[in-house]
Amino acid sequence: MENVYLPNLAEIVEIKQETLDVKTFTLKFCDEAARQSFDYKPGQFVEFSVFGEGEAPFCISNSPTRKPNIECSVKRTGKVTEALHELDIGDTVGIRGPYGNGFPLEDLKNKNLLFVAGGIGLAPLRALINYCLDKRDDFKAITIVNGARTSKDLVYKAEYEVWKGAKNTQLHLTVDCNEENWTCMVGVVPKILEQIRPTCQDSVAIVCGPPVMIKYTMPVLLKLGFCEPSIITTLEMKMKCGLGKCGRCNIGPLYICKDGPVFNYAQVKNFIHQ
Amino acid sequence: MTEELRNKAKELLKNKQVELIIGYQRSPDGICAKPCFIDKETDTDLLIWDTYCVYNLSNYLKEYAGRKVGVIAKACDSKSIVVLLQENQLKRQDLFIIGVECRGVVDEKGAGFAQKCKSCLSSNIPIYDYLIKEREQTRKPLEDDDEYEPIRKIEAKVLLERFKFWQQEFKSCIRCYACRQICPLCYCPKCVADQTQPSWFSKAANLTGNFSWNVTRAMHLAGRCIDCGECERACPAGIPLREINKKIEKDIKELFKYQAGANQEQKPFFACFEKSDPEDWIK
Amino acid sequence: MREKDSWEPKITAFLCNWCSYAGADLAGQSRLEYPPNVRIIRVPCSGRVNPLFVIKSLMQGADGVLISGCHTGDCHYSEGNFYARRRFTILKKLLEYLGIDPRRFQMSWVSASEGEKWARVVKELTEEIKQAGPSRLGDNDRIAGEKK
Amino acid sequence: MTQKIIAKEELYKQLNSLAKDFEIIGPKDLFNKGFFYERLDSAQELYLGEGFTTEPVKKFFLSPSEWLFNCQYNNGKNSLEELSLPDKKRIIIGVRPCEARGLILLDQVFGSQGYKDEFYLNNRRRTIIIGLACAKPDAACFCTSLAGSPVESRGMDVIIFAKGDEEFILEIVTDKGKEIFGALGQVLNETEKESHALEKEKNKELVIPKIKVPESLCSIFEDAYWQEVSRACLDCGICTFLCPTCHCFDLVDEQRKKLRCYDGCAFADFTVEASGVNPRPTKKERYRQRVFHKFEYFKKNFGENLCVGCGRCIRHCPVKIDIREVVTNIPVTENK
Repeated sequence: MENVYLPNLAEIVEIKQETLDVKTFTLKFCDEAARQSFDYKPGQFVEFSVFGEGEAPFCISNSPTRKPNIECSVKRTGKVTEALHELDIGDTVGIRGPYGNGFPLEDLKNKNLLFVAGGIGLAPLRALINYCLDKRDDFKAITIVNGARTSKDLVYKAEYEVWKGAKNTQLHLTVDCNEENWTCMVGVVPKILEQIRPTCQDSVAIVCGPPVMIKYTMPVLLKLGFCEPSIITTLEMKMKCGLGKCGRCNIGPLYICKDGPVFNYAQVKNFIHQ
Repeated sequence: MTEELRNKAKELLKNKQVELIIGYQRSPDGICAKPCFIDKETDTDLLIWDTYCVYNLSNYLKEYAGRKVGVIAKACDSKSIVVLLQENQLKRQDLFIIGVECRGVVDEKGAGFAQKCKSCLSSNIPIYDYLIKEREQTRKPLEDDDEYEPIRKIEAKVLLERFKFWQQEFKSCIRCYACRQICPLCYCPKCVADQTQPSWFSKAANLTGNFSWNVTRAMHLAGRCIDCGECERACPAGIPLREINKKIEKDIKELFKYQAGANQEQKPFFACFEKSDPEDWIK
Repeated sequence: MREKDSWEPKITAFLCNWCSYAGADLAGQSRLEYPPNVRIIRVPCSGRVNPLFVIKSLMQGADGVLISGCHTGDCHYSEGNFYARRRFTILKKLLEYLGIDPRRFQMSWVSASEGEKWARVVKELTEEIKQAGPSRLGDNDRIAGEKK
Repeated sequence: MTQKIIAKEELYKQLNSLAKDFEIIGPKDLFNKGFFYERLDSAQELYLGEGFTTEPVKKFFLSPSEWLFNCQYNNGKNSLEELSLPDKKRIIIGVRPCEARGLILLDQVFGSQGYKDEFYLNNRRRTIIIGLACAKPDAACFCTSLAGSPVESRGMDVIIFAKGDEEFILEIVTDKGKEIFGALGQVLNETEKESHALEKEKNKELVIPKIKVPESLCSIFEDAYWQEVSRACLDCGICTFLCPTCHCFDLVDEQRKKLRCYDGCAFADFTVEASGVNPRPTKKERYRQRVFHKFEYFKKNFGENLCVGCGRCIRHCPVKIDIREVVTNIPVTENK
């Protein structure tokens, strides 16, 4: 009986404490067949089920080029994430997916890429960044702007050096307000974008972060000359089934979990009229 | 009475005493009434008053907290306003209560007067700012049913029979929560039924989930429910919810001499106690 | 279903920390024998027990629930047990009305020095629940999985 | 479409004989509670009169609450255990034409575009549907305004028409129906055929309220109309749970068992996110979502309105909100 809601069992092989309330879990599928057949694009998500607690959607934050394990970064906010943070190495969880449409890789080929991330928003972008670094020649210049409330909220600190060292790649870190022994930039992400003024010629912006950051980043990007279809973002909504059936993430005729979560700004704009 | 009601509403809106009046208007099918919200003077002639005005409009007051609102209230509706005031959910000065003397309302499901009206002891209104009297002094048409008669019938059953009776009733509960949404005294921002940390009982519409929901709902209304009968009227599965509420009401009246919605100053039932409360069942 | 004779009832007990829990402690210290069917949950006061605890225990398979607190008058928080008494009198009568065997939900006052009374209460309670039989309401698969 | 006359006794006898290997389900009159579909021990308990059941037949296909799988946890290891699907064959009799059309819409939701919901489809495969044409539509019915009719047999295996109190006219629609009812009753002669066809036409006119569903609602998405219309709404689940086409559900994990149960966009916290943000915070957005999903969004995905005009949400709404009123009074704004 093909039960679409039956998850694959996966074992937690590594847990990295990124910040006070964010952990990155590395998962290995228990059975061999699932490990091979699980193929995904950066930007897709999985339904994570902690048995006895519930299920929640998390984006896969490592690049598909670095298979077979998958990594998910989880911020402690609700019932499932609370229980997830209690688990430790060796525990098994349920993984269902991959769901969602993922980033449009063809449109990004040989373009300049501007990654704009806020707080935990770096998780889906990290999958795309590492994917682009592994296939570096398909893309032109890469600029990464990663902001957080405080330096303690910055995730994936270990990777910053690698990103800085990569070919033709710039990394701009920023925190909302100044702290002692903080060397990089200070200020909210939209302000930083106005300072570094990335070129909009032949380039695509990928924005991911809390709604308030997206709201204030969009006009700045438009002012910098980015056209609407070339601004890509991921939408956040409550999701339960991940298959476009349970009705929660329904906006207009689209279901964010099935037709999204990645949309370009032109699509998002006409959501408001539906 | 309808004329008097409309004039009063017009007057209130004209001199800005209230921003909005919650009342009844004819529903499109031409017979039943339905709730309406009047904020313009010209619409006041939509207002009606007759035996089809069964809704307890005080349920909507919680959505307009902090704004000056006029509400039309029968005797049972105004008792629920008393309980809401007693629990500091509403500010008396924000409310303009138009009391309407009622001779019993019709529950459109069955013919004839609603069950609650048959045993309604008095139609005088405990709290109002303006009273619309019943012009024709018709005799109170309501036979004085013994209000606890259906409860005594169930209490007389043997334990196993009662269990089967209620399991049969709760089996058809579809957990639509209409009983909670229509009750003026159910105003929790996040109901225990919706909480997930911990989840108190199963969300499934099976026997254990339905049993827990109905017991919890009744317990949370203990000493508060004023028997406006809306929960039973709204329930699509036809579960006799009033027979649960009134069982608790009967126990409270007999054992503790406490009457819900009697006056605004008394403490809520579970928030006070008497040293002489009965404890014979406690070992 | 479990057969009757070898079946051991599962009873949840909410004990108030200052009196009944100490009483149960005393019963243990003085090596009093009483059936092990009671799972004790310590609460600051009998007034802390929420009717939802009782309903959730009964629904998840407990065959009986006991709430035990200080005698009225010597509650550490001075009025906790008064509220509890009023609250659970109503709950008990409601559960009985809805068809739950009254023996399944009981309350007792056990003070810190009444170790012996605690043992007696638990013995009587276990005996009564054995007569009442396994709970029909619990979340055993027969009811939970039943198709409507 | 062979048409036959069959006596009521004969029909009941046939149903009782089938009760050995079929589960018989049909509407039953629960005295002051209304009519409900129940599992019947004998056909005599059946109620085949004019009254409409409160709950639609949907509850036998998309179950109000069902377990999807179990998870066993022993010595530190989780293991998943699938539950076997019920395979007992069933006959559901007394299904109204609007409910049968509701099932056709749900078939598209649960069995098309690459999504196969085995729980729903298994229920569909193991069930034979015997429809009952509506002799007396009531004031809430408006199926004719949504390409439906009180006498059509789409989505049914057999349809029966009440003829007086003691007889039914039976039309076999599919070969599944032929299997069980093929041998019964006498074929209609010519005159009876005409009178039956005439009767059918007459019944179609009985559905009085005609509403016009606007082509597109997008232009009035931001209109204050929705605030006005949804003021009396209580956010309860009656209209969504009793609707034969509403299919939103909730997935919950309870004691390591995955439960699927009904859910509705009317509930306040249907779309509340973990951060507490709610994209549909007030009744206005939620009620507008219900109307738009039925008459706009579903049409864009599946080409048909997600409403069959059965009138249940009108009959059972505790505050008398009438979706026909809402849809017909939509302000048509040309400029937007």
